[in-house]
Amino acid sequence: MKITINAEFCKSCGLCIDVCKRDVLEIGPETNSKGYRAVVAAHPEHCVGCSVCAVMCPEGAIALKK
Amino acid sequence: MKITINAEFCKSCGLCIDVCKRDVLEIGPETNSKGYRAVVAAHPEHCVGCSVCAVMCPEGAIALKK
Amino acid sequence: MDALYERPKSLTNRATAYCPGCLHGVATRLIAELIDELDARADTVAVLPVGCGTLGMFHFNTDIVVSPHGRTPAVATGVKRSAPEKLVFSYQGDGDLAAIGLAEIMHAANRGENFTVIFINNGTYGMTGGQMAPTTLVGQKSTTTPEGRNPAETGYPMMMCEILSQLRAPRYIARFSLDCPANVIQAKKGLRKSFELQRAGKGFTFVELLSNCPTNWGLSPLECLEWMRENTMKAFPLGVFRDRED
Amino acid sequence: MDALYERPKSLTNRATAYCPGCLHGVATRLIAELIDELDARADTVAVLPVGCGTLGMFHFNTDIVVSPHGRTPAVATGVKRSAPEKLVFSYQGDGDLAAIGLAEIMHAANRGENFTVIFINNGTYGMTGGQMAPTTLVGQKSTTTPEGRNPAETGYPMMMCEILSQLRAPRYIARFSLDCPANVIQAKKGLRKSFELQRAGKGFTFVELLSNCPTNWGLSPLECLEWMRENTMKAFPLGVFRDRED
Amino acid sequence: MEKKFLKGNEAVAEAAILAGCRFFAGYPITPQNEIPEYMARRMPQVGGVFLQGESETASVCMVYGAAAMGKLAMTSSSGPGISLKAEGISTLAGAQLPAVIVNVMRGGPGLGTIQAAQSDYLHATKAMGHGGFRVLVLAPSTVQEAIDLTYKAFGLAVKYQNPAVVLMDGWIGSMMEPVTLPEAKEPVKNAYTGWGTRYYNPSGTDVDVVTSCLLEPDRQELLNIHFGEMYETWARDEVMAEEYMLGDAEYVIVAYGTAARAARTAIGSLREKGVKAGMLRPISLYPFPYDALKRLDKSRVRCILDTEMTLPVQMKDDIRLGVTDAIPVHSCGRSGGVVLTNEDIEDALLRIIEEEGK
Amino acid sequence: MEKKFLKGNEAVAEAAILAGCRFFAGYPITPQNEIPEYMARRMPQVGGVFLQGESETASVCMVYGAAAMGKLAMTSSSGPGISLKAEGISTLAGAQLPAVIVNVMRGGPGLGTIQAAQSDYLHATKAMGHGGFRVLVLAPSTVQEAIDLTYKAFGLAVKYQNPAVVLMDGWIGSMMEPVTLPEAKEPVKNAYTGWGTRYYNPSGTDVDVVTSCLLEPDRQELLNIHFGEMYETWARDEVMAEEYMLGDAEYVIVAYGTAARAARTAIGSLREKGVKAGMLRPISLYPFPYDALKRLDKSRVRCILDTEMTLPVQMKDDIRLGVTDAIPVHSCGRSGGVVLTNEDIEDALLRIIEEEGK
Amino acid sequence: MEKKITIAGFGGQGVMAIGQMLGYASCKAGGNALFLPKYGPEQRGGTANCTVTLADVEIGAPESRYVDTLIALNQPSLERFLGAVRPGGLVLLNSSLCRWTGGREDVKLAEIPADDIAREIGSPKVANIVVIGAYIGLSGVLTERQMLDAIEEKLGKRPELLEMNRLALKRGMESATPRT
Amino acid sequence: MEKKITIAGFGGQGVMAIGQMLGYASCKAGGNALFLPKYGPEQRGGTANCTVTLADVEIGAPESRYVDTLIALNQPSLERFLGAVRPGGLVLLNSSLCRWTGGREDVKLAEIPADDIAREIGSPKVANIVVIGAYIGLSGVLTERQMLDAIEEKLGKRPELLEMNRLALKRGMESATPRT
Ligand SMILES: Cc1ncc(C[n+]2csc(CCOP(=O)(O)OP(=O)(O)O)c2C)c(N)n1
Ligand SMILES: Cc1ncc(C[n+]2csc(CCOP(=O)(O)OP(=O)(O)O)c2C)c(N)n1
Ligand code: SF4
Ligand code: SF4
Ligand code: SF4
Ligand code: SF4
Ligand code: SF4
Ligand code: SF4
Ligand SMILES: [Mg+2]
Ligand SMILES: [Mg+2]
Repeated sequence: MKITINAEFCKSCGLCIDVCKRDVLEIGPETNSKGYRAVVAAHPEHCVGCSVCAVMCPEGAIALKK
Repeated sequence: MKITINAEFCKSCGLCIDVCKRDVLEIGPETNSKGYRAVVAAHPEHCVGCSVCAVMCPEGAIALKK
Repeated sequence: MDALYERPKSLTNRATAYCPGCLHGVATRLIAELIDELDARADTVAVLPVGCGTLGMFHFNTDIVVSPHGRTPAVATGVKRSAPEKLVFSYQGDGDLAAIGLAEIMHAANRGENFTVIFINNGTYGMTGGQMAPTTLVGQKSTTTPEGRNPAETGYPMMMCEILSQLRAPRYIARFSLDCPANVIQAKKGLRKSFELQRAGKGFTFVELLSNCPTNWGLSPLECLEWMRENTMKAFPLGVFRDRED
Repeated sequence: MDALYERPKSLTNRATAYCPGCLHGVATRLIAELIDELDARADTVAVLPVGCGTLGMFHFNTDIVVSPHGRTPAVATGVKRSAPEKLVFSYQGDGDLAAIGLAEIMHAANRGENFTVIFINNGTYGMTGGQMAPTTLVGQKSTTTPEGRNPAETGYPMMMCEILSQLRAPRYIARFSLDCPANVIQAKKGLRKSFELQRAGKGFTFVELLSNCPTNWGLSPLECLEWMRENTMKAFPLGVFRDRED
Repeated sequence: MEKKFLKGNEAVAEAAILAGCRFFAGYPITPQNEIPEYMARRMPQVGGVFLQGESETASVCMVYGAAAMGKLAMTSSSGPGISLKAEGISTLAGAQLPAVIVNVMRGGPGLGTIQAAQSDYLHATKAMGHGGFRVLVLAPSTVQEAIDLTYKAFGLAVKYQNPAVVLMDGWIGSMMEPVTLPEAKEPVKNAYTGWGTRYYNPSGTDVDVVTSCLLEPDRQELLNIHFGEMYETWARDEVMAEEYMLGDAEYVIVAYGTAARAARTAIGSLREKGVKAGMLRPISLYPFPYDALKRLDKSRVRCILDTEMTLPVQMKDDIRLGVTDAIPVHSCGRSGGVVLTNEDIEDALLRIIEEEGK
Repeated sequence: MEKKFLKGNEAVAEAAILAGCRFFAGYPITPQNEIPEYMARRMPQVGGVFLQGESETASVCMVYGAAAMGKLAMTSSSGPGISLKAEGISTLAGAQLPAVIVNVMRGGPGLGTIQAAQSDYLHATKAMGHGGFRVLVLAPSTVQEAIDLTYKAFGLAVKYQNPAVVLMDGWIGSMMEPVTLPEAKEPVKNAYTGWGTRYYNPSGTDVDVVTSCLLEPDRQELLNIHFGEMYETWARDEVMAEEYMLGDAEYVIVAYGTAARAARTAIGSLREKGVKAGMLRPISLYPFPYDALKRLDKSRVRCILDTEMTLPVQMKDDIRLGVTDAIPVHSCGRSGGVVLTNEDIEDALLRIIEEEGK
Repeated sequence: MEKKITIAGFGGQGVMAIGQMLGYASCKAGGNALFLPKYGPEQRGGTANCTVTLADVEIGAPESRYVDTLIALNQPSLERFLGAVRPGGLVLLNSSLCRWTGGREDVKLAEIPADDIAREIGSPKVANIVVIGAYIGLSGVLTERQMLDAIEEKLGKRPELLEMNRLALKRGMESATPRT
Repeated sequence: MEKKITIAGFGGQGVMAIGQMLGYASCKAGGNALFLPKYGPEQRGGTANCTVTLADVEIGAPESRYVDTLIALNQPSLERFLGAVRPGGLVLLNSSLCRWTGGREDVKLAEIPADDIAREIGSPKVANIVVIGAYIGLSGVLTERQMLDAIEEKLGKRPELLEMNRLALKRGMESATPRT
C-alpha cells in the first residue's frame, strides 16, 4: 500500500484525516508555497487502501497504489 | 325584468346569445361605430333575469334590472 | 327597479380594447366587480403586464402601474411593500408569467408577497400574434410551432399552479376556467377569496384563469369555448391546489 | 503497483482555486473522474456558471464555455443543440440556478434538453461573500440576512429537485450530499447515471449536490460537514425524485 | 430573374440562412415577429436549429452557446428585448464570438410604442451593454439592402470574431419590396479558440476555453487593447456610406435607414424648388463615416440637417465630430413611431433657409 | 466634529438613507456588495424596505414599483448587473419616475474582471438601455464626494422625475476615507402623476396611471419632446466640474473619478518638473461640461490628455466635441482593472511633450 | 411614375390584401412597389390601413403627408384620411359601407358598391378584388392582365375561385362611377 | 506629509486589519488617510494585500507605482512587491515567516519576528498589532497613544484584550531591528 499526498495541492483542510479510520494521516510540519501545512502520511503502514481519504479530498491531492 | 345592451360596447361576439336559455338575445341589424352589429334583446319578455348573459359578456355591455 | 346586474364602477366607461369574445374581458370585468364589492376602487393598484393585459390601462378605473414584460410580480412586490395598505393585484398572461417572468413569479410566491396574482392562461402570446407560450398544448399550432407543439423539441405545457404548489409560502393557489357562466362564477369566488386573504395580510394568492384567444386560435368565440372544454381544461385540471395556513 | 486511486486526467495539474475544504473541489473531482472513466475528455463541454464554479476554468481539462450568471442552462442549450455529439454538463451554484437563473433552468428542464445539470447547493452566494441564496435555511445568517433568514420576509428555502419534478420532460432528478465518503460515492453513481442517460439521448438529467462554504459559513471544513448533517440534509431530503421514461 | 416581393423581416431571415446561419434563438416582440416565425418554418428545412427562448436574455445566451460551438448564429428583437440582451451581447464581444443581432426598432423609451422609429442609434453605436465594447452596426434603408447587409453582417462577424448588429426600423421590417436574393453559402462550422484558452490551459492540452471572464486584470487589458486596435481597423476598412447629390450640395441631409428614403424624396422636391440639397447616408453606423463628412466642402455647404426618426436626435454629435463645428448642424426628427415624411424634412430645411436669410 | 472613517460603498448607502431613501432592492455583485449588505442591516432600523431581488432585472423592477408609489428608491450593481437593469432603467425614464442607480464599475466587457475600472462611461452617458432616454450621471472621486453626490442624486431624480446614476469605480466603493455625513432628510412620500394618466383616464376620475407604454405615437412624441427639453435644462443648470490649476495650464488632463486623483498627484510632480499641467474634472458626466472645455484658451493649451481607467478610452469624443478639434486630444488609459497610477499619467504626458519637441 | 395609395377600413375587410396585391402585381409586371402595412397594439378591431407605392422609378419615402389615392372601405377611414389626399388626387369609396359627405372640392371622387357587387357575384369575400378592379380601372396603373396574373399566383388557380376573382375584378373595373 | 504603505501576506494574517487600523488611527488623530484593499475573485487563499496612505494633505492617487513602505508578512509578498518600494523606502519584514534574500540595496530594511512575539505574549492573533507597532516605531508617522486610541475603539475595551494589544504594540515598537 502506497499513499502519496501532493503537498503543493493540499490545503490542510483535514477532511482526509477525519475520514481515515486508521490514523494514517496528520497535518505535516511544512508550509507549502501557498502557506498551507500539507497533510502527510504519518503512519503509512496502517493504511488499508480503503480510499475514503481520496474520495473526500477536494484537491485530488491523494494518490493510492497497491 | 329589463335588459339593456350598450350597443357601442358590444362586439357581437355572441357569448351572451349562446348562454341565454330563453332565446332573448340576437345579433341586431345595426352596425355600431366600430363596425360591429350589436346584440339586441329581441324577446325581452322571455327574460327571467338569470344574469348568465351578463356573467359571460366580456364587455360588461349588458345591464339587468328587476 | 333594482339592479340585477350593473356595469362595475371600477371599469372605465368604454368598450374594451380586447378582440371580440376574448375572455380577458370577462376576467377584467370580474376583477372590477370585486373591487366594487369590496369598496376598494380608491385603494387598489393594478399591476399590469406586457401582453393583452396591458390594455387594462384603458379598462381599470383604479391606480395602475404597468410593468416591463414578465417583471410584473417584481413590480407588484415594490408596490405592495411600499404601500401595504393598498389592494394590489398583478394581472399576467402566460407568456409574461410562465416564460420571461418565471423567475419573478416563483420568487414572489416563495417570498409569500402579500398580493394577488391573476394569471390568464390562453395558451398563446396573444398580443404579439400567436406564438407558442409555455402553456401551449401538445400538438397545438402556433406561429412558432407551425407543425404543432412537439414535446421532443419544446417540451410540455407548464402547469403553473402545480409548480407553485411546491413552494411553502403561498397561501392560496387555484385554477378556474372562464368557459361558461358556472365556471365564471366559481372563478369570481376564488378571486374574492384571494382579495380577502390579501386584505387579512395572509400572503401570496394565485388564481389561474383558463382563457382563450379567438384571434390567434383562429376560432370564433363560441368555437373557442368548445375547444377549451375539449382541450385546455383536460390538460389543466381545475381546482384549488393550496388553501391552508402554514 | 496498481493504482487504487489516481488523480483524474480531466483535471488540470494544479491545486483548485477553491477555499480549503470546499466541497466544490469534491464535486469537480468526481466529474473529472467520470469523464475519465467514460473516456470522454476530448468530447466534453463543461458549461460553467458565474459563482465559485467559474473557477472550474482552472480545473477542467476539457472544452469549457463560461456563461453569464444564471444563463448556464441557456448556454448549454445552445451548446448541446449545436453539438449533439458532445457530452455537455452545466455546473451551477444555488445563486446561479435558483435565483437569477430560475427561468432558464426550469425551461431547459421543461424542454427536456439532453444535457446534465450539476447543481451545487451550498446555501449561500459563495463567490460574492456570503449573501442569502434561495436555498439558505430558515434562521441561517448571511450578509444580507444578518438576523438569520426570516420566512416572513424572504420565504423558505427553494427545493429545486422537488420543483423540477413537477415538469414532465426531465429524465432523471436526484439529490445527494457530499458530506461523507459514502454519500460522495452515491453522488458519483448519480452523476454516472446522468452522463450515461445523456449519452443515450434520454434528455434532461439533474443532480443536486449538497455542499458547503467554509469561508462564508464561518466554520471549519469539519464543522461544515457536521452542520450539513444537522441542518442542510434535514431540510433537503436526499433521494431520487425522477427516474423513468415517459 | 424575376424579383421576389418580400417583407423586410422575412427577407432578413432568409438572407441569414443564405449566409450560412444555422442557429436562431429569439423571443416574440413587435415589430420583428416575422423573423422568428420565418425561422421556425425554415430552419428545420435546412437542418438548422430554431429555438424560441424563454426570454430575450436566454435567447442571446443560446446564441452564445451555439457560437462557442462554431455555428453561425443569430438573434433578433426590438428595443426592450435588445436591452435585455445587453449582458449577453457584452459577453459575446468579451469572449470574441461572432453572432448577428437584428434590432427592428420601435418607439421608446420603456415599452413606448410598437411603431417604427430609430430610437436606438446611441445604444447600438456607443454601448449595447456594459464594459466598453463595440459592435459593427449596419443600417439598411430598403428591403434589398436589409438582405445584403444581413448577409454581409455574418461575414464581418466571422472576420472580426465580434457581434455585428443589423439596425433597422419597424417599417423596413414590415414593408414589402421587390428583391433579389444572394447566393446560398455552404454552412461551415467555424473554429474559434477562446482567448481564455491562452490562460486557463496550464496543462497545455488541446482544450478550448470560451469565456468573457479573464479574472486577471493584465489579461483583460491585453484583450481590451486588442479590441481598441480592432475598432481602428474597422474605422479604416469597414466604413460604408452613400453620397447622394453631394457634388454641388449646399444643404446636406444626413440620414440613415428609412429616414434617408424620406430625405431622398425631399431632395427631389427641394431641387425642383432650386434648393441644392444632397444627402450623406451612413450605411455603417459604427464605424461611422466621419471622413465623408470631413471631405465636405466647408466653403460651399451652408448647413447640415441631421434627420432621424427619433427625438431628441441621436446622431448629431457624430455628425459634429465629423465636421468639427465648421458647418452648422441642424436637426429634424419625429419620434415615438410618428411618421417622418419627406414633407417634414422639406419644411424643416426650407425653414432653416428662411432663418438664414434673415 | 470628528470625521468618520468609512468605506465608499457603505458611505453611499448611508448617504442614501440620509437623503430619505427608504427602499432598496439589489442583487450581489462585486465590487458593490457592501451596499446591499449595509442596507440589509440599516433599512429595518429606519423603517425602510430592503429586498434582495432574485436578479438585477427583478431588483430594478422592484424599485420601479416602489418609485411608482412615491418612495425614494435605489438599486446598485456593477457592469454585468447594470446591463441587466437596462430595460428597467429605460422603463423608469419612460414612466418619469425618480430613482437612483449606483454603478460601481469593474473591468469589462462580459464578466471581465472584478477589479476597479471606468468601463461604463459610454453606457451611462449615452444609452443605459434602448429608446433614446438619458439619465443624470454623477461621478465622485472621493468617499466624501460619493456621499455628497449620492445625496444630491436623489434631489435631482425627484426634481426631474428621472433616474439619476452615481457612477464610481470599484476603488471608491472599497476604499476608506475620513468623511462628514450630511444631515438626515425627512423621508417624504413623493406624489407623481404618471404621464399615462393624461391618456388612460377617460373616466376623468382620480386614478393614477404609471406607465412607460403610451401606445400612441403622438403621445409618445410629446413625451419625447418633453425629454429633449429637459435634457437641455440639465445642460444649462446641472453641469458640475472642477477646474484644477487650469489658470496657466498648457497641458490639460481631463479625468473623472479615481483617475482624476491619480492625475492630481501627477500634476503635482509634473509642475515640479516645470510642466504647466492642470486638470478639468467632470463631476457630472451627463450633462457633460462642454462649456468648460470651450472656455480653454486655445492659444495657450497645447494639448489635452484624456485619462481614464479603461481602454479604449470612452470620454474622448465628448472632449473633442467640447474643443471642436481646436486642441489635440491624446489619451492615456489602463484597462481591465489594471491600476492607473500617477506615474502612468506623468509618463504619458512627458512622452507627448517629447514627441511635440521633435 | 410614382403613385401612393392609402387603403383603409375595418380589420377583416381585406385592407392589407388589397395593398399587398397591388404591390405584388406591380413587382410581377417588372415595376417597382412598396407595400407598407400599419400595425397597432390591438390584434383586432379598430381600423386597419396601409400605404402602397407603385412606381417605375426608385421609391423614396414609404409614407408621405399626401397620397395620390385614398381607398376608403368604411366611414371612419374616409373621415380620418380624406385630408391626406393631395389636391387633384382620387378618393375611391366603398359605397356599400360609406358615403360621401363632402369636405373636399379639389379631389376626384369615385364610388364602388364593392360589398353589394361581391354579394351579387355570390361571394362576399371578393369585395376587395372588386375594389382593386375599380382602382386599376380608374388609374390605369396596372392592366387587367397584370392584375390577374398576380391574383392567380397568390390566390391559387382553383377554377371556381379564379372565375370568381376574374369576375370581381372585371365588375370592379366597370362599375366605379367617378363623381364630381 | 504623505506616506504610502503596502501591506501584503496570506489571507488570514490580518493584512487588511493592519491597513485599516493605520488609516483609522490617522483619521482619528485628525489627519488624512486612505485605505485601499485589493480584492480578487477567490474568497480565500492566495495572497492578500492593501495599500494605505497616511497624510496631512489632500490625498491624490490611491495607488502609485511606488510606495514608501512595504510590510511583507510572508515570502511571496516580499518577492512580489519588493520592486514597488521607492528608493530610500522601507521594507518591514515579518521575520517569523519570511527572510530577506536581498535584491535591493537602495531600501531600508527592518525585521520583526511578529508571530514569535505574538506567541510569546500568548496570543498568536496579535501578530498584526506587533507589526503595526514596529511600523509606527520605525516611521514615527503616528504616536503610540494615537495608535492605542484607535485600537481601543475598534477592538473594544475588554481589559484582557486591551492589555494584550497594548503589549503587542509596545513590543512591536521596541523590537523592530533596522538592518543595512
Ligand atoms: C422585453 C419584452 N419582450 C417582448 C415583448 C413583446 N411582447 C409583448 S406582449 C408579449 C407576450 C404576450 O403574451 P402573454 O403574456 O401570454 O399575454 P396575452 O397577450 O396572451 O394575454 C410579448 C412577448 C415586450 N414588450 N417586451
Ligand atoms: C449578472 C451578474 N450578477 C451578479 C454577479 C455577481 N456574482 C458572481 S458569483 C455570484 C453568485 C454566486 O453564488 P452561487 O451561484 O450560489 O455560487 P457559489 O459561489 O456559492 O458556488 C454572483 C451573484 C455577476 N457576476 N453577474
Ligand atoms: S486509504 Fe483508507 S486507511 Fe489509507 S490513508 Fe486513506 S483513509 Fe486511511
Ligand atoms: S483532504 Fe486533501 S486537501 Fe484536505 S487536508 Fe487532506 S490531502 Fe489536504
Ligand atoms: S338574464 Fe338570463 S334570460 Fe335574461 S337575457 Fe340574460 S341570459 Fe337570457
Ligand atoms: S356578450 Fe357582450 S359583447 Fe358579446 S355579443 Fe353579447 S353583449 Fe355583445
Ligand atoms: S389577441 Fe387574443 S388574447 Fe389578445 S385581446 Fe385578442 S383575442 Fe384576446
Ligand atoms: S467561497 Fe465558499 S463556495 Fe466558494 S470556494 Fe470558498 S468555500 Fe467554496
Ligand atoms: Mg397568453
Ligand atoms: Mg452557492
